[in-house]
Amino acid sequence: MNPVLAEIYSTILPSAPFIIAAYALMWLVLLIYVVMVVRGLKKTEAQMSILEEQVAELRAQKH
Amino acid sequence: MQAAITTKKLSKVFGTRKAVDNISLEVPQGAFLSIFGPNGAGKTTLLRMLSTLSRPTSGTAKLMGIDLKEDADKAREHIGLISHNSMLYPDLTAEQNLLLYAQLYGVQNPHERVMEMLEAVELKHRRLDVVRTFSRGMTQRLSIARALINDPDVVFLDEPYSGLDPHAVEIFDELIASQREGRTFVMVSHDLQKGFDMCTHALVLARGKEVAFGPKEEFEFGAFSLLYRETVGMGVS
Amino acid sequence: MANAKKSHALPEGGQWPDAIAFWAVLAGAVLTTIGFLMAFLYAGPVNGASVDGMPEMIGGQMVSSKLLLSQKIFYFHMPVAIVSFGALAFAGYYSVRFLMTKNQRYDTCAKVAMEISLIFVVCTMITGDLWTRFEWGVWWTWDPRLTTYLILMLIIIAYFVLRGFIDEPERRSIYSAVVSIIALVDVPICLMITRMIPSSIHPVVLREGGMTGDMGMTVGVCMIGMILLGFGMYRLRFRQVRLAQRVQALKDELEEN
Amino acid sequence: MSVVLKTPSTFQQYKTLLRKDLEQEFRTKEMITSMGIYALLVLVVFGAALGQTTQALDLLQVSGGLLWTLIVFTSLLGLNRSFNHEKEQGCLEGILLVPLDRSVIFLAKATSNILFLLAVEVITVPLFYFFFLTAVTPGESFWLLVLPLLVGTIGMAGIGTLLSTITVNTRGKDVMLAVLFVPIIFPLLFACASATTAIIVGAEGAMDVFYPALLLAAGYDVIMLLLSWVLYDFVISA
Repeated sequence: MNPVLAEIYSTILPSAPFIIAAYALMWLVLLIYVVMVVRGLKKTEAQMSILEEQVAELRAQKH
Repeated sequence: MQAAITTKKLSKVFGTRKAVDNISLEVPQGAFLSIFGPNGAGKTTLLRMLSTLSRPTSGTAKLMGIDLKEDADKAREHIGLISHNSMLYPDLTAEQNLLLYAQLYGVQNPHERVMEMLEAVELKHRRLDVVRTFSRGMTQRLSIARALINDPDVVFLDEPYSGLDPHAVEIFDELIASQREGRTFVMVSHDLQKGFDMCTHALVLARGKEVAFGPKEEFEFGAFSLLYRETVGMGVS
Repeated sequence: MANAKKSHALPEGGQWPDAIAFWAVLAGAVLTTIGFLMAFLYAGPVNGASVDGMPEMIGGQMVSSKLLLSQKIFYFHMPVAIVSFGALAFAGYYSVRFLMTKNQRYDTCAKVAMEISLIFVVCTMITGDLWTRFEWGVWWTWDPRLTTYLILMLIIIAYFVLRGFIDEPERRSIYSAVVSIIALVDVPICLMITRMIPSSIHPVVLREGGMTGDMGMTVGVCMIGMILLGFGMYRLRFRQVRLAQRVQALKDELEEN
Repeated sequence: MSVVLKTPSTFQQYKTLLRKDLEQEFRTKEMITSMGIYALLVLVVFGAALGQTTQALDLLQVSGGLLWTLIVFTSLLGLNRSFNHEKEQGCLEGILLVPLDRSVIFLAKATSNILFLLAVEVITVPLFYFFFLTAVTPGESFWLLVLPLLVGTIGMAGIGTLLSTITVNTRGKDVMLAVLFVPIIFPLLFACASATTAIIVGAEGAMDVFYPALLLAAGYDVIMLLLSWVLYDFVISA
């Protein structure tokens, strides 16, 4: 690896951690957000089913 | 003779709560409408809509034949509002306050009109004093002068008696009586007896819905207060 | 879209867009990973500072300057930034619609669009800041682009703080609509002003020279991937919020009668 | 007894509302004294902060930024209090009951805020010069800094009026105003600070930084004031 070639590649190694950190962090942020939304969706759907039961009960009492 | 106020299916929704729900009524000119109902029945919301301070969610409302949704500004010339807060600048003198509103309404020869109103509410001798130094009764009287500065055809009263001692209430009633001819009044008050005595038409609201509406003759006071107890019961449950 | 014929329409989720929301997220994820791979394998490295000494023959090309890996962040940095601006524009559009029609549905759309914009601005800040750290050796410089994204992030945070401080739904949505419209006008001005005033202290390093074919392709793929991802997340979040509102409305209805 | 109403022109409404604000201020002098004293205190804090730097710190470079920090925080204080009188006795509703174009309220209130801020600046800027710039020799045409001051004040007080109308009836109102005000006003602040610093330092390239910055700041003012004018009706009657 003659010096010129070495210099050509000189910035690759030191910059690697930053590149990895950039992509990883960004991917993480997006993932966390999607997970939070999906979990919220599940919770609301659960509430919805409870409500539906309550409505069914009410309707049953009415007749 | 055109009705002072006509509303059709007037509603106001805050988020999912229907504060006022499909109110339709007609108030002839010169009438005195008292609105009764428990807290949260929508009395003040209805009053604020009729006095163009808040926009209705649905339905129509006409004041002196002017539609409040399309032409609110034109309707405002005919409106006066007296409420428990005086809408007067505490750091301006009585005269400056009235002059301010007179000029904003575009009253011709405003100084004359201001003097006339100050005389009517017997505050002419205090016209150069700052409103902050006025007593509650005097402030309320000045507030009447402010509300009548543009000679409105419809005057709204939003619990005007709160904080007034009996003597101030007496003077207040005299003033209202003296300014009565040719004007329509709409009052929201918790004082059942007083509201019933002064009114020519009564409206009872509960949870935004109209429970009873009609000229006073239709109600005998005893039956009326009974009806009111029921609505209060229904409203608060 | 929403049929308001019912006496009082319950807040309901979107119609056709929801069906494709899931696929959009999937497609977005797939495309961005392809873009990620292309960035490293397919697109050629960018030339950095020139090397003193004889040019070397690498992969059929005469190379005479340092090959930069850090430039690879650009492939995700630019799409993410564009999507964050796009989401802000959407929020502004829905806010205008809300002010015209006072329909709460548009207020929810604006809120969700702002959320998406915030998420993507955070991503932009991360990638941009790391690139600055390596490229100029400092964690933060008042470089026009970075400052603009910082201001965008601060305004969106202010938007949500404002929403938190008001309880009345009607007043809250009017005020947030106004703030979001102001943000939509303010941020481009911020970008323009910070860029056009020659800041004497620090020369603006503009390296994005021409893009070769393969680089353009990679950016394109990443771009489409990010847009799909953004849209999909928007619809997903929108459905979740609307469902929560619907549940709340049903609860109120049940309590009443 | 009957009264004839002639709807006054917008300019008359504007004059009446402005006179109301000025009359109130002459009587109480509340805004000017509180903002003036506050500005003085900020100067004292600057003095303490920079006291120990001896000559190492070149005050010339820093004073432009200091001056604008002073103006931002003083205007924040003034804007927070600008709607107190309206809210105190529900006077805002009294004004809303009058048949007038709501944006006139914005114009009148913005003008009064601008005038109060300018009045405070007339006192504090010379004081600032006295405290910080007498030790060093600023560029010869440094008096030109009056221009960015004027453009900046109009911008800040104008947009600030709209923002203070929003935050006046939210909880935690003064924090809320700062949180909204600083990011939105950043471009104007950046442009004015650069212009002021350039003119105070008076280096040879100062003019071709000063004029573009001033122009951009003026552009910002025009766009944002128009936007505030359009949006004000929604905000005030919310």
